[in-house]
Amino acid sequence: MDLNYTADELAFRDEVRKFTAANLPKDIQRKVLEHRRLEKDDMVRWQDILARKGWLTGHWPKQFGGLGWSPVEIHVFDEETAALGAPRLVPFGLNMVAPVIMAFGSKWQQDHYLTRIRENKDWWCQGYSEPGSGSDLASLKTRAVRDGDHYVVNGQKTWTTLGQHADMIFCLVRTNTEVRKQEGISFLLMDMHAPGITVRPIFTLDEEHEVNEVFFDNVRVPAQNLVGEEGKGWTYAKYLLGHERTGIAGVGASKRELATLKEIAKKQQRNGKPLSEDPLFASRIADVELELMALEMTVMRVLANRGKAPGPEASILKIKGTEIQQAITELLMDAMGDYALPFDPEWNTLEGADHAPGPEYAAPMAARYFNYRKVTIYGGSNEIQRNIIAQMVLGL
Amino acid sequence: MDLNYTADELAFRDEVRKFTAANLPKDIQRKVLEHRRLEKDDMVRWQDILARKGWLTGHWPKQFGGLGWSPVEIHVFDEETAALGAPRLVPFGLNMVAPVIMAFGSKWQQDHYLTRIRENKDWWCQGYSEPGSGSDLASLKTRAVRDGDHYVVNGQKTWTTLGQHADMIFCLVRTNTEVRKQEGISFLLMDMHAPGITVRPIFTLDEEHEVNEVFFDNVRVPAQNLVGEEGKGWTYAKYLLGHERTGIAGVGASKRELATLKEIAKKQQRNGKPLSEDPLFASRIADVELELMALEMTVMRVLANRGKAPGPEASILKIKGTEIQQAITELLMDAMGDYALPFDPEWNTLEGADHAPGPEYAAPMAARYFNYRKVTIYGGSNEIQRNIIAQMVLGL
Amino acid sequence: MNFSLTEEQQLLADSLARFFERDYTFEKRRAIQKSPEGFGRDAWAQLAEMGIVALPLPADHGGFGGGAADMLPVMKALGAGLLTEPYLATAILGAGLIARAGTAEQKASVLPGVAEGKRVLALALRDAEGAAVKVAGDGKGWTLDGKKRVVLHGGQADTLVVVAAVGGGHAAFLVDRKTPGVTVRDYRTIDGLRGADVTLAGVKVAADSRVGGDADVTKALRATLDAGAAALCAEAVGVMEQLNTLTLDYIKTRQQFGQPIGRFQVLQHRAVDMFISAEQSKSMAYLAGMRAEAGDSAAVAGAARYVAREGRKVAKEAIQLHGGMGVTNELPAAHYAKRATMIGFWLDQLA
Amino acid sequence: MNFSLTEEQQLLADSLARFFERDYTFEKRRAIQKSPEGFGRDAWAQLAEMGIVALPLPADHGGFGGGAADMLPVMKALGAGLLTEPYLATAILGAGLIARAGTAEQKASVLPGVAEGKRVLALALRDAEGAAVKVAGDGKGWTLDGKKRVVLHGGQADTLVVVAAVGGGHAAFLVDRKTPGVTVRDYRTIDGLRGADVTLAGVKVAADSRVGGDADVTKALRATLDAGAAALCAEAVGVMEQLNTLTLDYIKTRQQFGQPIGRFQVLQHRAVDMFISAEQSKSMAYLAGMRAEAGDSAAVAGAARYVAREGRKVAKEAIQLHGGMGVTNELPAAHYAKRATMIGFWLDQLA
Repeated sequence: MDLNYTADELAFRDEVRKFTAANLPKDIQRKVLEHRRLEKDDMVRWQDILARKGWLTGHWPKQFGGLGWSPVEIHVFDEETAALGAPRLVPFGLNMVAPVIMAFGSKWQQDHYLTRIRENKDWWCQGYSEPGSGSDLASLKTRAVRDGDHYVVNGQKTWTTLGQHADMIFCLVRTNTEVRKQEGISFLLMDMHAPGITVRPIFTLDEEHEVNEVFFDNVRVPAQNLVGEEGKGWTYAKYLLGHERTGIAGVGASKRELATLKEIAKKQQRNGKPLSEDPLFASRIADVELELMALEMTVMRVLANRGKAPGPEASILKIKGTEIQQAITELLMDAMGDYALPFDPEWNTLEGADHAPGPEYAAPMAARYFNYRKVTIYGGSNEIQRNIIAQMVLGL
Repeated sequence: MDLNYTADELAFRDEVRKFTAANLPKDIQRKVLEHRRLEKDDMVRWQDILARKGWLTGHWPKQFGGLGWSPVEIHVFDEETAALGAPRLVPFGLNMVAPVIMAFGSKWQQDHYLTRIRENKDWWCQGYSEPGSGSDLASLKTRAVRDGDHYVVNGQKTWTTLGQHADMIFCLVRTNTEVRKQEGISFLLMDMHAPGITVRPIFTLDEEHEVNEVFFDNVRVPAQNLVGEEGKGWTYAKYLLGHERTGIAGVGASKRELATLKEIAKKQQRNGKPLSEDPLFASRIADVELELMALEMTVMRVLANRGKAPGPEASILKIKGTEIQQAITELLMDAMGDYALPFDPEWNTLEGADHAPGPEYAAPMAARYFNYRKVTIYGGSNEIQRNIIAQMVLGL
Repeated sequence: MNFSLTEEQQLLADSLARFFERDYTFEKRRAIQKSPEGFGRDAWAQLAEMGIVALPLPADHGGFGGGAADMLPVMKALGAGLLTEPYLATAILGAGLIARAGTAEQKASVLPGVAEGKRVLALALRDAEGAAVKVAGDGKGWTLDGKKRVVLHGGQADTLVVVAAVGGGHAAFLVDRKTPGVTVRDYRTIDGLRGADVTLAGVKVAADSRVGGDADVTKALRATLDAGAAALCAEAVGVMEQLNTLTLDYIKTRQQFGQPIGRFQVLQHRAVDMFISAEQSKSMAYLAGMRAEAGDSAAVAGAARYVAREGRKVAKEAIQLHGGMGVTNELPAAHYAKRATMIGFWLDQLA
Repeated sequence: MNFSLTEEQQLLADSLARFFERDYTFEKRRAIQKSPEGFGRDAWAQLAEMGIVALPLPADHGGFGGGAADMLPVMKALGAGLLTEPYLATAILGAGLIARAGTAEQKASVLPGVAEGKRVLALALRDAEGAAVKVAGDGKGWTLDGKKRVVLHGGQADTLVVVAAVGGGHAAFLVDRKTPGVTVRDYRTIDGLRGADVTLAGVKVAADSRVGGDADVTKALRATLDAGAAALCAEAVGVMEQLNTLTLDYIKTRQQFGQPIGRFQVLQHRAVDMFISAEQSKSMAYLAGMRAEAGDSAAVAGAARYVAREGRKVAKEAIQLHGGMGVTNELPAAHYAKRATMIGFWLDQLA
């Protein structure tokens, strides 16, 4: 048992820090640190920078053009870039569809799509949830019918994050209605620019456009875009779930937000004293900080076990990570006092920020609190995560 | 809508206060206020005093020798006596079997048993739970078989509170195994001194003897002790449930304990200052106090609706009341610091108290904390109460 | 004690319920919010017509002299209807201070217009950091300088009641919003209301615009704020109850795994805790009303803290139990949730 | 980073598991607790025999020089076995301070006997209210007066290590428990251990009994307490994990309404939260071990607070999920629950 980083791991951490500090565009960094809206271009620019360095896919195996980072290196990269204010990488291509294509895709799919993802050419989104199929994903209804060397797709997906920017979507579709519901599902890669696809925005509590409904009206998808075998989509989706979880704890971003919170608490006044000196508020901060310290170590323990398949224990990372994220947004909102109230989506840019009343950091906080209600719902709600632990770990 | 007590109610409150202050024996009061063990004699003495005044059964209808107090008067009596440190009245005769006998008992049962309860002659206990039947009470197995003008009872009850002192027990027994489980249950009054009854103590976490197992080995019970009709026991038990709840919130006792807590917090030192000045501890006290203020008003609202049958909303009183009771025991324990640790059941008397280390109030606190874990379990666990609200109030 | 509504109270509650059902639908409200002024003038006229605006005002100045027991069901209804109009600002806070501390002339000149729905008030209470309002008087009038932050409905008010710390106590001034030197920075608040930062730069008002003449208004202000906090507690209860109703409807309807999700015990118990929160908050609202009238500000502050916390808790759970739908702005539930979450910040201003 | 046990660590953990299964059963433990001394001398000898007592002691004085990584699995096992013997008091606290601050002679004279299980120590740390230990020295020896409260295993120790505030720093003295003037008020603690109030009335000890001679022991004391707190965190994790195992066994077995109660989703989610508490606490115990060695007392204190809180939470839920059985003293679960609840009070003394 050795509870410290190795020298190599420490050196890698320093390299990531240095590179990020030198290459992360300041305007993007400011948007992240100040909680302003990130545009498509912001995310693409940062990912291009990483792609040129090879780090966009540092976590990919070498055979697919990655750098074959170890689990600890992946963790260090995620957390250190986040801590410095880098945007979260859009995961749908890099971390979600890519592992599935690597494991189950055809040679053509691997050559074509993995290369484009590595070079940051395609923006991917995810087509899983449907209006009637949320937690009960296997009940999905979007239908794909084989017609020669194409599938014809009809139906609707929802909660499609950043789908408005997307070039590609990976979808779970029903190819067979005669078998058990899990066995009739296939995994299809679709061009978002194909005729018959309509994207409609869903506005969230903070009046932002982050998620979408995607409608399929007789969309023709080449059969070569079927991943693996027909009817095996559910298996691939579950495989993907296991690969999705490394960064889900969001320790680096939470550390960054906690530091922001502490800074702000020093500036904000409450009863004639800095808020940071209010014992009750300080104690709320300390509680979150302790949770985060524990979670970081839990992440390391999960990573250290990564020889084995990532177990359902990883659901802890989702539950605790998102609870901490929410707790911090709540503290940030509360730190604003009544200046948490004024609201206008126009203030959510670097320019608009100047027009908001109150201190410059105040305007996004309540909106962010409401936006972050999603994190305990998406990616398998925390209730579903608890069901998973109950069944898979505790044997209940 | 009038949110204040009437003049009559205020006068009654003063009368209860005055009488209690003048007549509650000081040694008993001290035991209650200092959290020492109450002996059988303590409880009997206080109930005798109330019986002589007629107040032991003030809440009974006049036709059964009571004073026909209004719901508000009953509440005032319960809360004011508790606030002054009177022992809680042993409810099994007064508030549990009595309403059942009044509603469903024979003339003989009413004349005989109600009189004896009113005069504090019999100590009753309750025979509901069995080792295999806790939350799922209807699955009980204790068997009563008719044999001429007797029932012969075999089986076992458990968690029989203060059964070691009891003269009588009211039992749910199975008289028919052929019908739906709820329909085979009857309500039987049994003499605890009858041959074939054995009482065995169960020691609780605090090493006290408060609950018991009761074994029945061919106990012969006169058929005249069957309440109402055979097979209707479940109905009577449910009727009783509705009558059990008035005092369950325990507002008066919690107010008293909260006052004790505040006094102690002034005396205890933490980091060189009185604990009462520790902002985090003070805030924990304030939170409980607010819950209690709200609960007291909720009780009044339930009482004001008492024209109608007491609804399942009353489950709130059980849930919140017991959560508050536990929160206060926890604060009292925490206020002790490391003097919460020393433990000896011998110290749980007025004499033994002098032998305990630490401040005179310290010794019972941790034991009391553990003892009070029971309150969210007994009388229908708080989980069962939530099920009741979900089904009966929210229609889930 | 008696918690039943009187016949008058019941009639008023019923007519408010009808108002929200017929005339102040969710769509109507959204349209009002999107309008530049953010203020439904016709809805306001209707409320005045119904006597709701006049209810808490003194009987000898066009009001009905309603007390805490009268305001409770009304505020609960306004919460359940998610009213965005400046009721609290006008009828409870602004008019409340004038009624308690104003001179006979001030009451006579301001309150009847308020009661009829013709004059909207706002109480400019909290000083902006480092910009406390300074008062200078020369016998003929007063000059005000400073800045007020997050004034509830400051941008919709005809008359601002500007509070200032003066000689160890407090003074308040009636200031027409259009007075030279008054700058009102009007904005939406995230819970669907309007707030404003109000800057006063050498604002000159007449000698008789000081509320109550030279008397210290501290006590009247405290009583007004307590009444406001109690009213807001009741409003919060209306919001919570509606949120619970919507959530129950949703979980009874939404099907997953072949059954309504409300059949899952975990969601049941969480719905129960939401219900308990609302019930306990309702008790606290009663308590706040009683204690506000008895002058027990500490109890009102406690009640406010409690209701604010429970409101936020209920909002969180309502969103979570709505799943994905809970984070969209489309459902009424989302708007109730935002209101329930933020109401604590308004209560903080008062209690 | 590497969280796997070394071969030696694994062997020790296995032999401890065997010890608790064969030689230190629940019945054995209850018998020890009911004995007048409250101390299983043969169990202690076995632990010494296995090298457990010697593990944290320095290698040049009969120990194995074990660090935080070695102590973690051991303390977890002692927690899981609910050991009542004075391991923390002797091997981690008493010996720890001597090893860190003692003179060569003191180490040589005390530690080998400790390692062999022949000498039991206790650290008399906290002064009783208003009775801080006073130290007077005349060159030939020291006189101690005062009172220590709730000394862990003070009544079982052969030698008390008495801490006193001296000239802005701290001194510690080796005091034989049988020295005239030492009165030890030995008692049970509710979590199954023993504590004592120790009164020192004109207690005379030799000049060379001051730990480390005239040097200030403050830093060594802090390091010792941090190591103790980290060890106790690990012990708490062992208690919690065992409590979770027992609770899971119970809810998988206990039948109500025709099925094991563990089928009810509400109990499932609560069991999950208990599991998460234990996992997060385990992480905190690792962290506490690392940070204690790095001298970061603030982090150790934070970890201790966290583990104490989670331990109590797990204990509450374990009792509640056991229903009526949870409040009886018969089940092992009850004893684990009491230990998990109270461990925070001991941690408070250290962290």
